[in-house]
Amino acid sequence: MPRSVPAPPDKTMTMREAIAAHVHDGDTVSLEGFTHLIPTAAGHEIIRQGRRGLTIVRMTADIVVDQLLAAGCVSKLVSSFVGNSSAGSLGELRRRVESAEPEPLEFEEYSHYGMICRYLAGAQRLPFYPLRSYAGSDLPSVNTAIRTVTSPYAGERVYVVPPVNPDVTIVHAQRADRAGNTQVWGLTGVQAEAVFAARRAVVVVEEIVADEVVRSDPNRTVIPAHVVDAVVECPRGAHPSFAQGYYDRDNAFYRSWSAISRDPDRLQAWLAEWVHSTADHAAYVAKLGTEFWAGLEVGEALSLPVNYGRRL
Amino acid sequence: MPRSVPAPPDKTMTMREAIAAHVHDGDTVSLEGFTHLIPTAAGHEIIRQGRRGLTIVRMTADIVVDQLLAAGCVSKLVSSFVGNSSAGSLGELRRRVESAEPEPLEFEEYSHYGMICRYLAGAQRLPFYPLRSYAGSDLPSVNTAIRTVTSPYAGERVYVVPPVNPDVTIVHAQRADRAGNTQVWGLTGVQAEAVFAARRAVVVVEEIVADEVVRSDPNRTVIPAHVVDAVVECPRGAHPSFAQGYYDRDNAFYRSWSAISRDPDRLQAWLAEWVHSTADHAAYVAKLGTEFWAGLEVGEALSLPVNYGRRL
Amino acid sequence: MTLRTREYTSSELLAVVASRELRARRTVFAGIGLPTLAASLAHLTVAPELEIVYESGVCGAHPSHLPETIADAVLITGAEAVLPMPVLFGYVLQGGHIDVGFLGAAQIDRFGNLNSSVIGDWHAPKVRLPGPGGAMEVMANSREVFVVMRRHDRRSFVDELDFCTSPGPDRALAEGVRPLGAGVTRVVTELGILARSGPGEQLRLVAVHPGVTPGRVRESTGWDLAVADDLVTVEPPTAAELRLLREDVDPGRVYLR
Amino acid sequence: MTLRTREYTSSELLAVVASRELRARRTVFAGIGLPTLAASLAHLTVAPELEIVYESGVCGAHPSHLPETIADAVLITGAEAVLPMPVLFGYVLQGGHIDVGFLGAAQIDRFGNLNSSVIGDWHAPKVRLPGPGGAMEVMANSREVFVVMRRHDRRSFVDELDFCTSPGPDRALAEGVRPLGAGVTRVVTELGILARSGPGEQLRLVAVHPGVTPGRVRESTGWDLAVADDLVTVEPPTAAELRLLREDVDPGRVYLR
Repeated sequence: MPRSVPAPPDKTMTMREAIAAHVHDGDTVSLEGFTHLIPTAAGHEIIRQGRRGLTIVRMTADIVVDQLLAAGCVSKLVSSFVGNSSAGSLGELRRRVESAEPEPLEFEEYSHYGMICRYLAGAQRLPFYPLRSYAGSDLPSVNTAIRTVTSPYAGERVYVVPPVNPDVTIVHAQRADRAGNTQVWGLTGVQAEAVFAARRAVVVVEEIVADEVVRSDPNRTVIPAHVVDAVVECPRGAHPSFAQGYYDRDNAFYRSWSAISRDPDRLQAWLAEWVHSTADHAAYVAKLGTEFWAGLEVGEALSLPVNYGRRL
Repeated sequence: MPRSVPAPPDKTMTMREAIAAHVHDGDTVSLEGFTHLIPTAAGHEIIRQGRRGLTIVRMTADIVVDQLLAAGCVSKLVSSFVGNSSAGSLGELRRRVESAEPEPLEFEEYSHYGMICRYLAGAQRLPFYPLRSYAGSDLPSVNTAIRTVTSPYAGERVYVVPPVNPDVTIVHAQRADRAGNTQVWGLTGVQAEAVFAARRAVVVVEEIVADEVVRSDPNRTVIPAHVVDAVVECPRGAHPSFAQGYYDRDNAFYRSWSAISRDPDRLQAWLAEWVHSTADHAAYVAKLGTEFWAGLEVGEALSLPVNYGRRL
Repeated sequence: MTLRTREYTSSELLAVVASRELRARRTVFAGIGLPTLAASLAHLTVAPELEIVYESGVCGAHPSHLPETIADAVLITGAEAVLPMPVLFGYVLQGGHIDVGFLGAAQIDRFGNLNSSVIGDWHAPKVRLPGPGGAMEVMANSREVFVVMRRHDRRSFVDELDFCTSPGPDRALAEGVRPLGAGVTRVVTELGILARSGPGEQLRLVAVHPGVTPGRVRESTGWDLAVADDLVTVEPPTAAELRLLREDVDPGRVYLR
Repeated sequence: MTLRTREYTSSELLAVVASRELRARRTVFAGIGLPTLAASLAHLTVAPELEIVYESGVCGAHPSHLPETIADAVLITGAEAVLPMPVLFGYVLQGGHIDVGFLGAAQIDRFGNLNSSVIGDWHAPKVRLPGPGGAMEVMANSREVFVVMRRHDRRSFVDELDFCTSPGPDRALAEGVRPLGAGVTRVVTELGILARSGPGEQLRLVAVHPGVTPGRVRESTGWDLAVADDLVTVEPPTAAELRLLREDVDPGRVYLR
């Protein structure tokens, strides 16, 4: 077999470059990660670069969405859960929805599986995706994108949702090679589907690793290189969420967000201090301090190896 | 957290017990494994126990299907590829289809993705599954289960296939714990979907391992215990196909099958010698001999470990 | 803080009562908090074969610490399986493999329909709540649903929902769609237990906690709540149940506040 | 066996000619045999960014030996990704990420429709062939399809297919369905190259191998084959191409028979 195969393409860039190149005003941007591996650092860079008029697609609209809303980046939200995890409320989101302050927010609501099915349809280039929920819910009455189809077999009616094909999907992962072969462990959520459904994809990782590391375990690759446009190395870029095996969740920050976000001035001051006044995520990490990060440190629990075999 | 959680259920049994308990005359039986991990030993035990009137569902109907046909177990086949890999023909299948000898075979034909979508619909309890192929093909004219649905969005027509819900799905895997948490690496095919779609599931493995082995890498578990009814330890049970990291494919046997199966007498003699005259798969393995197995031996190529982390 | 075994908190009572309802169940879809406590306790008592599945995709968790979210890192390390979301929601839940799903809500009506979206009008809500999450799917696809509500009052137990987020089977059937399960079959509250067996049936009061009268429950309920002829008083948590709960399930008293 | 660089086998010729057609392509869906050889050679020559995806789910294979099947163990060990089948067929292929799909067939017609099912009537075939496999999906979802046919005769290049297994876009459009791709755009045979750019267009003879006349190709084709005005003679394999093919791509001459 070829002894000198051409080197794989190098798609690495800085977060600043990746957001500048791939997130434009008015874009539909999917940010996925279910509690685990939330692409917070990417959200902060979108705020720093002052994007406007974005449609954010995210199953669990949580702190990073509240921050993007407060920074004025977002005109529309597509989501299935708008809360600060189980830790409380999103102040900015509630002001936008409950009293249109400081401006109204267009909101398109689905259930979790409705969102998953939209990504599945998007990834599979299907005109719709059928699912077994929604019958009897009031949700279809406030979201006309949720419709029904009659089965050509027993004739039963089933609800369907339309595909979503974001302009760009941004996900956070533990590691990738320079070409974009991305490996995730722990909760893998709906990240692969969100990437496949998108026109462009940015993968943010805790570390870029040697090709040999990825290639020692090809089943671990949940996103193959050919659907990735940019690879950004950004350690601790998922804070305050966690990266399995890298750092734990900052539960204290989640609990504090309800109070921070309840007061618009305090929320703006938080953004000024932690996002606008930090040059990049490395500065944000440094500002939190080594003692802080020591508190989120995790120990070792290594997977046992499997043998892929080698022809003798 | 609980210090003395009840022991997980032990679902291990012999192949003889598993086939006796879970495969009945007239059942719809899915046997999956795409080139890799084909459940041959299970097929042979079905032959030994003399099952009749089975509907076999298998994407790539290959040697094990030809053997089941020749043994008189099968009255209907649902498949998307009826050939001996790229190595030649299936003699018995061709006789059944081309000249109804020794008896006709009901044959329901799909494409690969049509079969995959039938499993997806079955696993997801959907009345149908849409896909982008079939338009313009003659296949819908000979298979009326392939129909169309009109999208409630842009109004385009799309083909759909119905779910398949086998009475039992049998798959082969590298390893599982006693409760049925099953880990597969290398090609994982459509095995998980076939198991989720089935009423009952039998998992045949190269080795049953300690719970701790499985639990060191939960992302490797592609089939969770709660959908598994029986776990059978049967080393080399995928021969002549291969088990990544355990033994290589017996390409010589694939090449020889065209000649064996072309002659009905030779095929029956083969079944008599290798299936009916072997008490179980251990006897079949022993009959092949240690020298033979040495020829399929593979070397070591271990995956690098990942850290799942431990709260400090 | 220690409690004598004849004393217990409201959380302990709810967890113990809910755990008993899981007798002989096989698979439960649990959220964090009381449902986790109830399921974990049931696993140690009335349902030794119970498998707990979390919305995040974790099956067969063996956590080193009590999880703070359904996606807590300690649920993943050492688990038997971690499934991608489309597999969890599509194959496990919609596939019909869940016996009991646990749900909470801001409002519940007499048929067990749930609202977790808004107080007021959806388009201009007085309070915007988190919304459906996976509750709609848990309701539509579990064989039965248990609801745990700490607060039992007329703001939560309503005659008419402000918005129906997660409909029970009666509402689905009215649209001509037949869901898999029975909908809400048990509601465990600070006052007692409401129950129904499935479509067409209203929730009835079947048990009260010691010291609670049926009249008080009816007053706290926003519809004309029927009381079972064979109404019973809930058996208080036993010493064994409380010991398991306090020493094994939640020794750090994360949820047993 | 050694061959001088000015001599080459029919397989080498087909592999080299097909490899050149992959210039500047990004993703190719390849079967085993000539397509693998062509794609591997193209990766070393005209398409350095080429990513080869196998029907088995392997992306970015780095095999230690030439694979004998699309699922050969040597394709998996050391690969960049191995995808489950629903991901490969649903997300990668139907998702529209494949530039060029390679197909073979027993019969092809003037629009590039393919038969791999039966010779004769489907219900009582003279010869039962393997059937669709994934060919129908490769045809419907790749941007374009290349066909490699060793044999160029009237039994394979037919006026009318016995059965249309994998329809090109013209047949799909006649049903009112618009597929993603152009269908078959290149057919490389032992006699030359047929080409079409997409729907509405018939295959035309655009190139012949050295020593082959257009008349011979037309005689070997079951329909009235049009010949391009700018018909060219195929440039024979260069020494560099043959060296790469023999020394790097298939040193064991598994497919270069």
